[in-house]
Amino acid sequence: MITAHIMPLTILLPLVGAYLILLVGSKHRSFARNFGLLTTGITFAMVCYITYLVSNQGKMAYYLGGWAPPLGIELRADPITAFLLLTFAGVSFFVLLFAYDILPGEINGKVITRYYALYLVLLGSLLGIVLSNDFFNIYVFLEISSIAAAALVAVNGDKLAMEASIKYLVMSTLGSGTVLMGIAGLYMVTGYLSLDFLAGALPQAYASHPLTVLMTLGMLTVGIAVKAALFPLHVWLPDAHGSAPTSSSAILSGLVVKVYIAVLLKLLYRVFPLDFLAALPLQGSLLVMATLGIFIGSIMAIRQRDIKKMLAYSTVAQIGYVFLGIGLFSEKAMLGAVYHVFSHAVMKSMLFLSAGLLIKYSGKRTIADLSGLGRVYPIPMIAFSVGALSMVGVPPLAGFMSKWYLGLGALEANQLLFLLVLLLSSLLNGFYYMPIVIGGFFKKETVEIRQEKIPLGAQISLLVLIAATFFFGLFSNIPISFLTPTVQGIFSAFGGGI
Amino acid sequence: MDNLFYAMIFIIFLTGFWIMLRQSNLIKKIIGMNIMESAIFLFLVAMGYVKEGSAPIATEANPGLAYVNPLPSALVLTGIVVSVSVTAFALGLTVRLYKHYGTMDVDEITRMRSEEL
Amino acid sequence: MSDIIVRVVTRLMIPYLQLYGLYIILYGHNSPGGGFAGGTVIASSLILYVLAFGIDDEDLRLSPSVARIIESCGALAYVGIGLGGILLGANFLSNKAAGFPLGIPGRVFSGGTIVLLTVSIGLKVASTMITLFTNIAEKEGEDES
Amino acid sequence: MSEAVSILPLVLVLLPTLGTGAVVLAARYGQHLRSQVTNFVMFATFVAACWQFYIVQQGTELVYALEGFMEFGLRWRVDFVGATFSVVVTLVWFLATVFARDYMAHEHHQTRFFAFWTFTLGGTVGVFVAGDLFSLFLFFEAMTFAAYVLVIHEQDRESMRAGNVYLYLSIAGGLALLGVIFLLQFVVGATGFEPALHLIVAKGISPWLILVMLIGGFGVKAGMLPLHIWLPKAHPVAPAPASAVLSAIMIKTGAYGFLRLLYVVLSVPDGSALFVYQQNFGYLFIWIGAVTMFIGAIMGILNDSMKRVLAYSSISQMGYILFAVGSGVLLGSRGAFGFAGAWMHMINHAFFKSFLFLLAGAVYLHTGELDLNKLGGLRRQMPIALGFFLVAAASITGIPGFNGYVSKIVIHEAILEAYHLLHWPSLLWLERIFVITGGLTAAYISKIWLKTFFGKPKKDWSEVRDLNLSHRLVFGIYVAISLIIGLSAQGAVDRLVLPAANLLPFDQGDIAHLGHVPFWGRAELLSPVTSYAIAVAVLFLLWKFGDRIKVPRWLSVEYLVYRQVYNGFRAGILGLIYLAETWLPSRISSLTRAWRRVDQVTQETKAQIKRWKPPKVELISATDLMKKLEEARAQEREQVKVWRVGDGELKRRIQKVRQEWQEREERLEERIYDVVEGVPRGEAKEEGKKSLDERVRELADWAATRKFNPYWNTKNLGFDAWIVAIVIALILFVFLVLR
Repeated sequence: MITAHIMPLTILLPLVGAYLILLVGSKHRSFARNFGLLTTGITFAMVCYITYLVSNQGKMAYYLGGWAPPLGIELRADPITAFLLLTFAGVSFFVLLFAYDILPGEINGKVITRYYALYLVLLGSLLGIVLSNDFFNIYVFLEISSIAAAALVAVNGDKLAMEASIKYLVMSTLGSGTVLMGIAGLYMVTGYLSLDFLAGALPQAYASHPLTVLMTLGMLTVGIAVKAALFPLHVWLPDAHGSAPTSSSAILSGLVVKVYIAVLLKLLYRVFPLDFLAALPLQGSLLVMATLGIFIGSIMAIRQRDIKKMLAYSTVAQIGYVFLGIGLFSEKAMLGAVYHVFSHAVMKSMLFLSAGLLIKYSGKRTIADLSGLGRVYPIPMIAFSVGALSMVGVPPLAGFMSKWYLGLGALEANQLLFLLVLLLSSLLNGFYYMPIVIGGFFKKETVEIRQEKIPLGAQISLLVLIAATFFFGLFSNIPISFLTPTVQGIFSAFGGGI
Repeated sequence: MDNLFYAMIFIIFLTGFWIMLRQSNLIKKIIGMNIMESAIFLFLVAMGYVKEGSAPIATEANPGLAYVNPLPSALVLTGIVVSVSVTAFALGLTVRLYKHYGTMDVDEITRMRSEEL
Repeated sequence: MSDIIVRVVTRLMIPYLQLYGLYIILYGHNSPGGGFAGGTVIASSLILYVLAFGIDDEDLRLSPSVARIIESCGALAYVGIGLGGILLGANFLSNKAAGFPLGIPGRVFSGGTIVLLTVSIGLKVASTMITLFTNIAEKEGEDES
Repeated sequence: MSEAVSILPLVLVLLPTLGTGAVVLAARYGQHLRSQVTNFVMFATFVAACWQFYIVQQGTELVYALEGFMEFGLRWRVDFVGATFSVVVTLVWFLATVFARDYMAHEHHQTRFFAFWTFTLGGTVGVFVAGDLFSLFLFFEAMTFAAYVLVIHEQDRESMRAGNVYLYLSIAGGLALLGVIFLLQFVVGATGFEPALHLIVAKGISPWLILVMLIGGFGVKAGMLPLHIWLPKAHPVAPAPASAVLSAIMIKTGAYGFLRLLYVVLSVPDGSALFVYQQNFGYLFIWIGAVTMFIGAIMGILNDSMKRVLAYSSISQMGYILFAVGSGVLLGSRGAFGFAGAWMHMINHAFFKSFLFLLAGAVYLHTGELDLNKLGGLRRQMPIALGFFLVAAASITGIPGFNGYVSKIVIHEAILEAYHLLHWPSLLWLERIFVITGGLTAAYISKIWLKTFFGKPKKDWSEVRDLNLSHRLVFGIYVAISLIIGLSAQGAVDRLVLPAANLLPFDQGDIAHLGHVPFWGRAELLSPVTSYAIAVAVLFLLWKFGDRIKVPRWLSVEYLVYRQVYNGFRAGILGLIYLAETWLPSRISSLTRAWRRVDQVTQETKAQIKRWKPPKVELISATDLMKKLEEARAQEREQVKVWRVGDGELKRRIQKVRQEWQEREERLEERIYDVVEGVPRGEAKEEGKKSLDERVRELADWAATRKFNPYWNTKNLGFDAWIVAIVIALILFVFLVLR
């Protein structure tokens, strides 16, 4: 029974968990922590099971209520989906494990229950977006995720976070309004919302209403770009990610931004045919924006003094990489983009978590004040260093592999320039990450450091993330061979997967 | 005539968009947000409308008549729920911000913040 | 807010508003309406009450904690009905396929699980609206969303 | 040449890598055990390398592959070149370890040092036994990052800065190398050492792109001009054993990379249409080598710190190697001499440079001084050290009978051979640069031992003792190696060079000719005389006019090139940021309008600061400041009045806001008092204002007397850029006119 219904159950579990926490947890605070962790853990296990099933049978489809598309809502899992699911569920589980003992010290005790509920709602909506094969369903989950994410920023109720949160909310509503308009346009010209049917009906619709289809594509892309913080539309990101509590920053920067990229992947590679896209100026503009985003994000990160702001700007740059991979329209670049979604999720959440710990123990947020912490707190500093080196693209870490595929993709697409962009930006990454690593291990302390014991959950989750960074760098052939057939399918014939 | 309708919707959409971007008062921003979303809902409803169609309710009396496409209405309903919750959340945040800063003007808030830092 | 006319009219309106909301919820599958619309109407009746009598009136006010519990229960009931489909051997949220009786079109108890779903949605929406309203209206909001 | 699968290369890499763990573990049980374990690991690695050399020398290539490591697999392939250099690496490392035991005894962080020391060996030896470019890159990066810890061992300001320059240049170099790997992987589908030039051209990628990336990648490590700037900073600050292996071994990885890539990957058969590429590459490399060796030597002469001179000497000697590499590549299959010269000099330089650095370390260990101007007259206290120093100096200057002589003669033969085959006049000029550089080498080396051991003692050296037994043993081994290679010059060439040259498709006549290099010919034997004649002249000039040579910092490469590039890049990006963060959002969103205002204020303030001239300074007085504050307050009150329309609730809020304003005002005042330190905060306002006024005036006076020139305060590096400019002009001249 579980096997057949695993997909809806996976989405439902966190949502149900959230409401149970709200129901019970307002009285018993530790219930929220334990139950939240348990729910995410089970979700992670279920996602693992989905991945196992997908690796056995290729694709899975599920019709809600037994209604087949185009009328009903369809859930769909294929290797890329499963990989993204695994990323999202896994990282959010370890972030929550990290937060188990850290969070109560960081936010107001009253809102812990609410925090966990929001977190689970966010997780459920992320999984929902990835699994949905229907545009309207995607839209609903998108909205849920953006409200939950904005609430996760503001949950603590301090001024800066609330201001960042409302900025985030306004921008992301702007984005989702545009997306909804685009979806409505698609529905108008084709009469379908299901991705497969849309893909089938689009060529004809383009023949009859070319302008509408173009506008629709533009609106969808721009709307998603706002939410995913593509370069000129990224203005909300540094504030929102920089002022949220540690675990919120980790999941926002690591996962939430990525889920919109998953939507864009679905849109570009499943709905619109490749030759259709190739005829548009979309590729050029995506690439230019991605490149600018990479450079400007990096330079802005170099200019930051606040470590969390720096990490947030680094996310802008890394999103640029993913858009680069998407915009190159080549097999290897696509692999690289998907792999970077994963590796960046792991690395960035690790960086945010370890930075959060370091901030907690030094009491300061500026980079200069983190000096010498590596000697007192080796595990967070090592985690930070591993994440930083992986960001720079040092083999054999996971970040290297995604850059490797992006670079090969650039060559495959005959765009030598972007290989150079990739290399140069890695150097810039080095410029803002290495000083922290160096300072952390080899410089003298500038502030008085509290000697405290790092909670076990935090240690475990950091160690697991470190191990994952190494594992998916050293044995990248496992996920890559899992993903390759699907990606090849996309590029050899239209209608492959995602 | 149909196109005129869509043009109007687009104008409303842009109006909302413009208000949302240009106004520095948070409440006005939220109003703009709602205007923009209303435009989208209008668009969806207009799309599903069938001339002289009846309500899409299955009774024995009207088995085969032309009826209005129910799917866009369902979408609108969902969209309204979403927009209500976004609005409520934004209003809640605005109230909180007002409590902290004594103003609802974003520029003003930013100025105060930069002064404090 | 101490206008006697408002108070009297409100007092008169509220039962009808609530009845109307209930009607919209229960006939959601037979006529225009449904859980969301009905829930909003019910919530608006309570909001009207608060507007007329002030937020500090303790008599009729739905306390936030109760509202929150109803909210959670509504959502959970929805999911529970959906899971019922799975338990009966069909897909999530399935209706006829899972063997729910469809009944005669036009009656209240027709359309299988749809009635139950609209009711749970109505509960959820009404309580959520009230929670949101009290959150915004209260002097010291405890928490948002 | 047969192949054999063997885990020996893997063992060679794993021994030091895992040995790191053993060292760290052993350190828990005391220093003694740790040094024993370190010595043992080093010795074991050396033995393994010797064993490997023994097998390979019989004509077998050892291969090993770890498939499934990062998708590509990690590949080892050891031919004669790799095996020989592994022995050199492990031997030098072992000797330096033995030396380090006494040297490091009084240092801090010893365990960290020895752990990374051991780990660096793993990476370095890995470079020489790697089977393809990707594996080489992995080991290369491991070595780079591990060596960083050795560079910054002192952890003082200078070494941290040197470490930063080293690290960032290395990362940049690593990325350039990664670019080569990308292109090779794309073109060939693998990164093995196979000829690929024709494939690259067929794919439509310019080979020059690969060459530029290659120069970026290996050139940084090889200390090639103008990528050398990390080297004279990093090598002097590291502890002596570390600088010995950095200078002797690590920079060889760059040369080794060029050897593999230029002679194999970017090579074509003779007569191919693409040979012109190879020829141009070779010609470019000869020039790079010539410039590097010449400027390195000049800078060596002009510097006064012993280790810094030796670091510049390393640059200069790497110039020799690149010079030889270039002259070999230029001639294609006739380039056996160039290859032989580069290869022989790599080995020789590894020995004598580590010898020199360890000697410098020994001097430092006993005297605590490295500045040549403060040393002097040590010949009575350290006669044995002087003896060793003279041997090392003889080696590096190419006195017959010592090892440097062998390779210098071969390199000289190589450039002459190039001239005889091609008859380009520029090659003769290059030969002259080579000879002159030999003279400069003699000059700076003589300067070191003259200034250290002779002349008047500048300090009381009576406490100084001579080398202890273990150091004498280490240096004795160096002397033996130097003499063995130097005295049996032809034998060394036959044993070490010919098997290596046979790996490549060189002309058999040339190889036969290599078996009869005229080492003991008259002209060759007299070459040191020329060198020392130049040296004497240079030293005389230096003694006479040395004080007057003062070079401003802005002539250095760092200032002229790197900083300008960085500034330009930063300015461009800042412009983009302005567009992205300020201009664009302000156009699309009023949320950001206020940011623009903040930025404007910042810009204006910056402009004001820029316009601000020290003599005409006018600071606002504190009373005026207070007045302005009052005005601002009045304005704010007006704003507060606007809200005074609602009922009690609103009133309450206004109260609250007012309270906040008051608090903010207080904070602002506090800040004003903080600006001028020393003003008592809690005292009466009037008095505070008065003293504030005085303080402000004082500050203004102080500011008026102060000169601001940001560039004058920084330390000067040297005038190498000046020479670079001249040499570039020369090159242009030669290219345009002579060729």
